[in-house]
Amino acid sequence: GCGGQQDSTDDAAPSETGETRDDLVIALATEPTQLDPHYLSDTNSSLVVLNTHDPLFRRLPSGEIEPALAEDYELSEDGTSITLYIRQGVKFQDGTELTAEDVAFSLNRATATAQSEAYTESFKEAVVVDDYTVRLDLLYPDVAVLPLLTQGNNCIVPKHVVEEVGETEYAGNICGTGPYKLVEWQKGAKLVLEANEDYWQGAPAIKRLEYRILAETTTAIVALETGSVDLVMNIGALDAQLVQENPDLAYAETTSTTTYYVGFNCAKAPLDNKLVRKALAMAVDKDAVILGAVDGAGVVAANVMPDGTTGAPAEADQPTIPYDPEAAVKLLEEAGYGPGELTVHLAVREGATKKAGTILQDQWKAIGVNTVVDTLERSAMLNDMYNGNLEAYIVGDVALTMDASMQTSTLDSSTIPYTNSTFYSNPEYDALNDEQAVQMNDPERRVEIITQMMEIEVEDAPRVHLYHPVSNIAYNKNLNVEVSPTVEGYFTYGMSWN
Amino acid sequence: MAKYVIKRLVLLIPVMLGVAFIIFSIMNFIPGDPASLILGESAPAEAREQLNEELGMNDPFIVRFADYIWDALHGDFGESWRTREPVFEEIFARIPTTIYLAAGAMLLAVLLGVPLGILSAVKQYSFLDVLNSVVAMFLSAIPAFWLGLLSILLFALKLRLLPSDGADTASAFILPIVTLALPGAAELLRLTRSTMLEIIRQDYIRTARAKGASERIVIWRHALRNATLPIITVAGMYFGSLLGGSVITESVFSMPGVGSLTITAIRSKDIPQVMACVLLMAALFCLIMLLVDLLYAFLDPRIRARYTK
Amino acid sequence: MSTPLIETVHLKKYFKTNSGMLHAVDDVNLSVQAGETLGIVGESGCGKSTLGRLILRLLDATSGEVRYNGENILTYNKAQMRQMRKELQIIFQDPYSSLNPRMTVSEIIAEPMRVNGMYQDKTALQKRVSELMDTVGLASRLENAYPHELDGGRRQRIGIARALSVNPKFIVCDEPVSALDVSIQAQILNLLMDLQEEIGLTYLFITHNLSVVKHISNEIAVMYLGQCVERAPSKELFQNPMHPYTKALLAAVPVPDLRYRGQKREAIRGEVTSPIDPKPGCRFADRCPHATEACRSQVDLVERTPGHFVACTLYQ
Amino acid sequence: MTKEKVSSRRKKSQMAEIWRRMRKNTAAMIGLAILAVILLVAIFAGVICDYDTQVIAQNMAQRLQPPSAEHWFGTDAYGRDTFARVVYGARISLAIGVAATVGSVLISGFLGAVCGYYGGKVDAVIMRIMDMFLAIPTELLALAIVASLGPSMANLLIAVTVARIPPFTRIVRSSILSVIDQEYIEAARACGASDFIIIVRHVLPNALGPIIIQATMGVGRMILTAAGLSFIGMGVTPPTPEWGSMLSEGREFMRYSPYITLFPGIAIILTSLSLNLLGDGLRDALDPKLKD
Amino acid sequence: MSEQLLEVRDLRVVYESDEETVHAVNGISFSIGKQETLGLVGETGAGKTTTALSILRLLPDRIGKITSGSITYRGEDLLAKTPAQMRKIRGESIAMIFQDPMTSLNPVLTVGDQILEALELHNDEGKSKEELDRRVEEMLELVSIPAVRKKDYPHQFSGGMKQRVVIAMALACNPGLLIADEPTTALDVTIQAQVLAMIGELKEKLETSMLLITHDLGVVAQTCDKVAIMYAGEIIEYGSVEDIFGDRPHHPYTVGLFGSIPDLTVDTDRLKPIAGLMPDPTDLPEGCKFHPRCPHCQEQCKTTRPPVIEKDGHLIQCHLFAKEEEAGV
Ligand SMILES: Nc1ncnc2c1ncn2[C@@H]1O[C@H](COP(=O)(O)OP(=O)(O)OP(=O)(O)O)[C@@H](O)[C@H]1O
Ligand SMILES: Nc1ncnc2c1ncn2[C@@H]1O[C@H](COP(=O)(O)OP(=O)(O)OP(=O)(O)O)[C@@H](O)[C@H]1O
Ligand SMILES: [Mg+2]
Ligand SMILES: [Mg+2]
Repeated sequence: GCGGQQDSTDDAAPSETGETRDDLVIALATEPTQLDPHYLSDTNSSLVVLNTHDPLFRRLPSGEIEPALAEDYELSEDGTSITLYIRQGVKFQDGTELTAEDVAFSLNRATATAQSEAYTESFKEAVVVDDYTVRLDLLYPDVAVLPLLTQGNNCIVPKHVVEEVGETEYAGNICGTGPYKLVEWQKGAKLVLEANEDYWQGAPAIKRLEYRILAETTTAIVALETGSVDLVMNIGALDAQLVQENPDLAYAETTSTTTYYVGFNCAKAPLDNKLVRKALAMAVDKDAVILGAVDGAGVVAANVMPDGTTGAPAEADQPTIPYDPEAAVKLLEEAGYGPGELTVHLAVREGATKKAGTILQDQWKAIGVNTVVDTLERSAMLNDMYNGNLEAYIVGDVALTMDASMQTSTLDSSTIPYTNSTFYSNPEYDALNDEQAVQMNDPERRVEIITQMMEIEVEDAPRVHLYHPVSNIAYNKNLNVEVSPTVEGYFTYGMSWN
Repeated sequence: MAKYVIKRLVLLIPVMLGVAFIIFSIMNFIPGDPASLILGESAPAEAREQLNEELGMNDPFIVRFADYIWDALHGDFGESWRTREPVFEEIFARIPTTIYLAAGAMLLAVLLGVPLGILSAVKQYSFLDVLNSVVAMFLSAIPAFWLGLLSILLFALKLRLLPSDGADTASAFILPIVTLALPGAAELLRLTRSTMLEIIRQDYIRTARAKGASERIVIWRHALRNATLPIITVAGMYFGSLLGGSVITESVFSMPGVGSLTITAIRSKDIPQVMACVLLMAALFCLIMLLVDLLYAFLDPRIRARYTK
Repeated sequence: MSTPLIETVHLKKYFKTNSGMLHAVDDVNLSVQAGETLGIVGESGCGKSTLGRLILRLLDATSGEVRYNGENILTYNKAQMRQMRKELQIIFQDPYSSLNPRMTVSEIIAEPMRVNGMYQDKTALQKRVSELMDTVGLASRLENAYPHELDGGRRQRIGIARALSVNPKFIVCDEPVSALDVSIQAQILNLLMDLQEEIGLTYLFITHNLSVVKHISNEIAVMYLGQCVERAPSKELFQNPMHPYTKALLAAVPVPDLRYRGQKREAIRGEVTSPIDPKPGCRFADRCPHATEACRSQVDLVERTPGHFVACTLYQ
Repeated sequence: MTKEKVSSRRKKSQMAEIWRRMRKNTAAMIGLAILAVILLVAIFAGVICDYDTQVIAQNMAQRLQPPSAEHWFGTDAYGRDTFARVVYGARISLAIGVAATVGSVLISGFLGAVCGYYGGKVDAVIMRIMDMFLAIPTELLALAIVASLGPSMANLLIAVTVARIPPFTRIVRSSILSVIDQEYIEAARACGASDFIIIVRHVLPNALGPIIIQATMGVGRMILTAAGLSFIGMGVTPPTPEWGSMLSEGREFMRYSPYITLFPGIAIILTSLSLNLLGDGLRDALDPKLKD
Repeated sequence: MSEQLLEVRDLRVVYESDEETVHAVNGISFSIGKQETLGLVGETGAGKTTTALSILRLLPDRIGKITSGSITYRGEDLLAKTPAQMRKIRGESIAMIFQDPMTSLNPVLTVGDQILEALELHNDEGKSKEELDRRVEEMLELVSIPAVRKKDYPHQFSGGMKQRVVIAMALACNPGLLIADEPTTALDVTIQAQVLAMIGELKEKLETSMLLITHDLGVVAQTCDKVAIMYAGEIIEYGSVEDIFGDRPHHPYTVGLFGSIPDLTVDTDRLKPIAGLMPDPTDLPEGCKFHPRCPHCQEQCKTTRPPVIEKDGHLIQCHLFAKEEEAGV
């Protein structure tokens, strides 16, 4: 029964008797869709999957990558294959042992699945070398292969179970090597996980883990305050302030790897005009945007590459478009637009991007540009974005792999329209992009090339980078937990009660 | 009577087909291909194409609709595109919550609205009547989420009397049920009041008084039975609409109901899920209305006579 | 005899109901000479109003003919019928529900003329309305009044003025005085009779009040459950009623005269039989004290004495 | 023939009569007074405050201020003056409420009239279609419409209008049915009036009572529906000040700056309340049975 | 005259609304003896129903008010009774049959239950359920309705049967006084005859007094012992049936009333209706209320209320006879 446990969570602090708690309730704003690793397509599902399954490598909250199911690896000379040495003695939750078969099967299954395509684009095939060795062949040298292997979509599943229950049924019969097993999923309400006592790193400290779905932020914070929830992720700045004032609660934050930017459709009038784009970019006061969109909980972004991205210069050194509304007016004049003559449609979605849009509307008004802010549903937004129907849009880009390649490809003309929805096409940029991708052995040269690409971007202004929001957590002060910029960082195995 | 029920049930078929058609076409008007929604922004083009093809999105609209209906007639309502689970699995998981909420809210609304409405009618123009009416209008004008959030802040946070969320304990249902019930109670109060006012002017009420019946007998035995008809219609409609899910309340109180599922499904263009949700709700709604009609017959012999003929 | 102004031939109207065919009017043959009044009497629900509506084509007949000056108007198309509407008018039973509550008195009276485009000139129309109000005895100051402000007697006069406005030849009076008080009833009856004298109107006068019908009609038809069971000149019918139903009807009328006090009157026993899918034969048989087996088969209306028709086995 | 002699009847037009009875109803008069103030505010919004400098102009330094002499109702998350926005919002919200009500009343008036007057197959078909729409939850229908047509004031209007048509049609139809049984309809037919004239001149004016009441109450309900749609992100486009969207914009600040939601909330309640009071009063004034 | 069962003295009733005051009953007096039937006759709106409702104190709340007068039943003042005492009297001592049988029965209760209710409400002897049930059947059979039909609902009955159920209900407790308010106006002549015959029989059997309200003089002639003719809230003529229907001098209104009825036995070309219409009850004329319509109207009639002239128990309220009297004396 969960009823009894419900009661025990009513106290925020450890019970008076001094016994430490061994259960944990984490609030999630949206419900995971399904828990088959290779079919993951949303963050919260990944969050849960990374606690029930193990990837080959784990990314720590600090951003470092440490070995998980792979004890070690070896990259081939030409960079087109990576040999993975699998940890021995690891058991799936059904008691069978993990073998190279399972790893190869999982990687190949991910490669074959549309949902995981983004994380397996460079994978060709995984081949079993021996019982505990797998070789992953790549289609081309990919600097980001290790970060990719930390992702939920590349977690390892037991081959025999998938084959037994059938491809599509695994979601309902998950059986990973992870520290937790799913015991109950009340759709729309909560997921309850139980400690895997046989976990290869040892039994976790938290024995019962509950993810509770709390869509409304206010409700989640109230739940935290009343002690029915122990950890809430990504709360608003005002709520953060409230939490910090509460002696029973703790708060931590870090900059996230997400970048919010305005994308201009470079193939559609009037934003096919470089001058107009630049003018709009120069009129943006990013600090005001941060204040309005996330109540100040964000860091000004120079580009889509936050600090820590491999292959990119430190963010402070990245070239950026200056805030200069007067110059912007001049540019507009140059482009032939007097005050009030230009109208731009800006597509946003409900939430932070809509707020940012509302502020941009005001800022662009200051340089004589009228803005129509269209709030679209996700489906409509994506559709119009890919079809090139939008003029400008605000989106958030997650630096999944924290590697520059993935980020630079968003302006490469070969990825139009899906990855590159700005329809920006510049052969010079494309050439540089190809060049940086193969600089595996010369990181300095790579940084140089990428800086060059950033300069081109500043010149052509296909997008205006706004900010990296803060990634934060609010939690019961007796909980040991570290804030992480990525979902992979919230590995509950590392959490415990004081 | 049985014949009537069967006839009504048979009539359900064209109505459900109509509902299916309306929703299917609206869902197809909504821009966006399901593949991008399922796969996420970063999925490559080929994957999208392939998935769209798999889902049959490249077929003409009519073909897809016909396929859907054909499968549905065979009991196959498909799998959710989002979760890849049979659509009814998730719906059935959420239905108990929705039913508790709807039944609780309707019960509370009736228990509050009807007696107060009667009191108002009996004491027309009294202070109590005016107070009732003003409070009722006030309640029916308060936006639902405002009421919800305020009650959470007051009862869950300030007073710590009730939980703010969850559908595990009975106490967790109190706030959402009250939030849902108040506007309904207000509407029922006003309806009961005006119906009762009309009925107590009828000749047969005077007949009862002339027999020497006390006010209590006049109101409860003679007037109320006759006033029940419009009241149960409205209560039935209200219950029906509650069964359809109350997106706002569900979201504010984090109640896993059918309403929020439907909204999520619409947002992610999860056509099979949306279809199943709406069809189920529509069917429930129609069944409730049938029940209301049968209740009519039970309460009013004139209507009973019409059915039994 | 000359061609009657109005004649019904085997006129039938059946209504479809949940429980079967309701024979509201079942094979009725009547005729009215120009300038005369035919009274129709019968119990409530025996089909009097339905008959009136059939003649005006306010309802579509199931079968049979309605002849106006010898022509079957049931075959007329819409345009022809619109012309006919000016000739045939109706005064309704209920002066409360037959006047549009949102129109003023003059608007109501002018409506038929407006609809038929009889006057292009506004002042001429207004003048005609005033004339009509004068004719029926409505003060001209009431022209802007609304019906709800008036009492039943005045309302009924409005109805009469409306019917007269298009100069009809024939008027169906569907219980025009039933809802009114005796003194007002007398006023209206006098008015109708005066008008008949002045402009030679022809009436079909429907009522269940026997004293009234006797007073106003030249000839009376007695209806029972959709059928005409007896027809005779007014005086003849009262002096020499033949059909048992007619007799019962006449006997039931309470007379304001002490001489009849204490007299045991023979009331009809039993309830009215259902008009839905009636059995063949005399429909009064179930309540008739003289019923025999012969009554169970078709009984026709036959002329017993000149001008006096009756449908009863006692007289066959 | 007896001529009229009595002359005690006062002559009154129907409107004057209704107004006279309304005036006696204190509640209705309070409602009317509140509504009048709201209407005046809506009409003179441009005089009370300037759109460009007060309603939409942002001032991040002044965000989330409590009410003060300078900002009577405080400021919102963009530092805009809430008072100015509530005042201008009256225009938008009332426009939505009124336009949607008028739209749905016109359409369902037509459908209901056709159904009620002709009956039979037409009636059956239209009413079954209405039943279908009735069986689809309002919010979903509106959401689906806004999602498919895109968000804009016009589409929001379409959504709330469409959602209201089925129940409205029912009401119109039933009030028409109660009228067409009346003998004056038959009288109109007897004098040769066409169906069109009968519907327009005789049926509709008499069926108007319940429709008027539904309409007055409808306005408030439409504003609430629009507010509900704002909650699920289907509101008007920024920076338009509409009460419902102000309310939902402010909901995450409810604990920190309750004024953002308080004032538009009160505005919605007052509007709805005043229309309800007025509608109730109108119903009583129109109902001859309630003459005592 | 025998001991009076009901005595009404100088009763005045008004209906007051915010807008106007209707003077419905303006100082009427009459009495009903044991087993007597009093006919109350008058045009629509004369105040007949109002008088009846006043006796049972069932005037509409707030609006209807008895402003003066007394109503004595078996020597007790009804106007001084508490509501609870009044409820005991209603149904048990004084019962009423309302104008419209179609709407007087509760559509959702069986007729048996509705009759039973009247019995239960006044079940002072504590009779058992079975006894009461038997009484219900008895009552139904008394009005010629098979007892098995007690489980039926009003809509399953015809108008005449419904009226009979109402009568059964009213008579169930053997009331001393039965008030029948136009019991047959809504019915057909044939049914009307049945119902009237039945009321007469039952009255005999149960020894009940009756106040019969109607505007049908025919009905009065056949059933009443005494007659009161009302006009605009006043009784303008009062006497035995013989007085009213006999060849005596009458109030001009009574004369007009008789003249308005087409006579089945005599042929007339024209009826002689009373000219004009009922006065507006919110604005009654000065003096004699009938003067604007009276063919014998004199100056005096327009200003002073006529005195009541009595002649062997036959009362007439008219200046015409006042003068005669003076002249005679
Ligand atoms: N539209 C209709 N549909 C079904 N039945 C009808 C309809 N109109 C009339 N009837 C039925 O037809 C029969 C005759 O009705 P009609 O109104 O002609 O009677 P009536 O003699 O005028 O009665 P009354 O004296 O009460 O006016 C009745 O049984 C009535 O119920
Ligand atoms: N509830 C009321 N409010 C105001 N006036 C009323 C009310 N009831 C009756 N009246 C008025 O009081 C007067 C007497 O009415 P009452 O019903 O007693 O007349 P009546 O003689 O019974 O008439 P009828 O023959 O139509 O039944 C009428 O003018 C009537 O309009
Ligand atoms: Mg009729
Ligand atoms: Mg009366």
